[in-house]
Amino acid sequence: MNIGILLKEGPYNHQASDTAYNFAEAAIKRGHRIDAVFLYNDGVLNVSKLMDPPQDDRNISSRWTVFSQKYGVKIFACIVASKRRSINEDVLIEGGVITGLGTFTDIATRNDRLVTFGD
Amino acid sequence: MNIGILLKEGPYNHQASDTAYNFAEAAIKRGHRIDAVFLYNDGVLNVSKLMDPPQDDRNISSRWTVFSQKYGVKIFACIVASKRRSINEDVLIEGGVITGLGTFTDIATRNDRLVTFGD
Amino acid sequence: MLHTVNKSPFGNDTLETCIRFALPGDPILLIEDGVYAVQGGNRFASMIETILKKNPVFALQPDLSARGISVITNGVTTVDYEGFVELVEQHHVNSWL
Amino acid sequence: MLHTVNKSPFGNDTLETCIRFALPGDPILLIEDGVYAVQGGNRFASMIETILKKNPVFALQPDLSARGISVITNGVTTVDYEGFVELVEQHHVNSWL
Amino acid sequence: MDFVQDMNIKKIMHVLRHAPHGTIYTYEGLEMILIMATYDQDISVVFIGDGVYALKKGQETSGIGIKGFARTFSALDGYDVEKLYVDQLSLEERGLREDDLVVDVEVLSSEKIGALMKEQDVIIQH
Amino acid sequence: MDFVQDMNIKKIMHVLRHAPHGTIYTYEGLEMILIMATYDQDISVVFIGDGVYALKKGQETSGIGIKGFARTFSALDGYDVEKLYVDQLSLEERGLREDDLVVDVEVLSSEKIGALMKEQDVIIQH
Repeated sequence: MNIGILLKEGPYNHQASDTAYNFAEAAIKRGHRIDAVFLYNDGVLNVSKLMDPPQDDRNISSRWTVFSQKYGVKIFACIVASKRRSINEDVLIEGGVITGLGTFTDIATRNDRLVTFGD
Repeated sequence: MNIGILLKEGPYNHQASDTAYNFAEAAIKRGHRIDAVFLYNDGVLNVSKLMDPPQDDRNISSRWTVFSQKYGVKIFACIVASKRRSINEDVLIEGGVITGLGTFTDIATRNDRLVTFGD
Repeated sequence: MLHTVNKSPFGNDTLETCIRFALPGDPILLIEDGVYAVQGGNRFASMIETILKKNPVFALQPDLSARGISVITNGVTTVDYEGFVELVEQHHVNSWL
Repeated sequence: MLHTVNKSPFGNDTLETCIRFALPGDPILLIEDGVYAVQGGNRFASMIETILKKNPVFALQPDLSARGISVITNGVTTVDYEGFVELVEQHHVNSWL
Repeated sequence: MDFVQDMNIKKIMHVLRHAPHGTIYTYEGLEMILIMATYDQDISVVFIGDGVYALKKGQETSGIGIKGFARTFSALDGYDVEKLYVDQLSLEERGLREDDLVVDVEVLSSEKIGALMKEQDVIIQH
Repeated sequence: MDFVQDMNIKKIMHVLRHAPHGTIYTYEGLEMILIMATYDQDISVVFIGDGVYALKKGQETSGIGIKGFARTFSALDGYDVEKLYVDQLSLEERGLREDDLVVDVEVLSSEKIGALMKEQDVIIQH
């Protein structure tokens, strides 16, 4: 099955990013294809490479990069939401793509499922 | 009267930053001194100079810079909260200072009032 | 002590919680989405009337205007940001988030 | 249709709202702070029992464990992330935020 | 992988449940709806809970320094987004009538809205 | 302006009202309390609403990939933060007893907590 993910909150402040990640890993383990992760609202904050949490904690943006490389999944961030929230190409992680809502429309329509995580 | 402000949410996603700003302007107009604005939780996202909202909208981080310069008020961001959320010296606005929670303890204790804005 | 509440009372119990801890006479200031509590004619009108017996209730006019609320529950006082500052001059602040 | 709810029922009406729109037979999956709704012995036990008459209720085990909830309301099924995925295989998803 | 061609027409429902201004969810939800509307999808928009307040007439936001957007809902019609549904109970609890809203909507019971949800390919809650 | 010297001893109350893990507020609240405790202030911590869940025994967070912190509340004692108050109604509504909590607390009525709030110089809600 092809599954798209919509993530609407930033890292650390809400659990949404962690749940999305754990769900995506489990879906892939069950043989599904995660087609794309799309970030909206504060969700775009997930793809900043400047993230530098305490060493004993998870690094959420690095984790998305590894996820992206391991499974060939792009992490898309809405461009308008990104510009509001100080995310641009200079701070973008590997695997991150800043794009328009047309991309999201395509993700929402071509997948068998869309699962949303947020606050 | 000396008034400290604690701001706990990021720009745009919540009204907290706008209310804090409007309150601070009004307090100064009434002859009070805003001693400091301290940013915690997602509040640290207020001081990124990469912010680039649509032209017909307010630019929240530029507004804090102008506020800081006009009234000689520093906008302090908690360093641990900042590192989690990809805020560092490279992206910091003028008037912004990344600092520890000791600074906040001092702000909270030396002021006549502490007013908190958040979600 | 001044209590501020910034959440809509629909779907969130912040105002109720605040009221449970506020002492008689403490002013309650509704800001941001909190101002929906004093929209005249909605489900919370009678709750506000009960609160008013013990506590003065204020609502931030710029937030009311932004939300198109022109009729408010009787007995509630509207203030602008300057009035918010005046309340802060008179009281320590407990911001219920 | 699978409905997910991620808010604690204390202080937030997302679960109640979800239930109002869910059709009979639709599974409800509680995740994140939403799992507090099925903590055995709390104020929501009877509400969950009522929901169970119309809708199967699931709760995400990793979220229950993270919150130290070992006793859950009778009739609720626990699932891990794999079980979450299975539910998504069977249903379109309506994520109540 | 081409992101624009090959798009199927799907039934997509947007659910707006947040009051305007206090948070950005309803505003950015509206931005998403306006873009999606240009892609010929079968879009409906449902207002539930405090989401109905987004449609309240007379919003004047200059005092809080935030751009108002209530009028933008009127633009949806021009994008062929005509299925605007309002939850009846949510409207009643807030003491509002259809007259109080900036656009024409269809007021529906929760049962009817629940049945519409069941028909959707995709539901996006904002 | 010196930020460390000249600090007065003030009565500062931290109010924790959020469940753990779903949001970071209680965790970052605890981080703030631990730092403040090193500055010889008169600190109290009050658990209200879902905040009491932060004290629940038996939290095992490895399955969600987030660091647990319930045990850190026990460290407060070592920093001379001994005034931990729990709202009685919040505890009861959740079917919890003092036994279920990771640290010793004083369970108080809302009236008592309200009276304590009135005495504070500063209240920080997390």
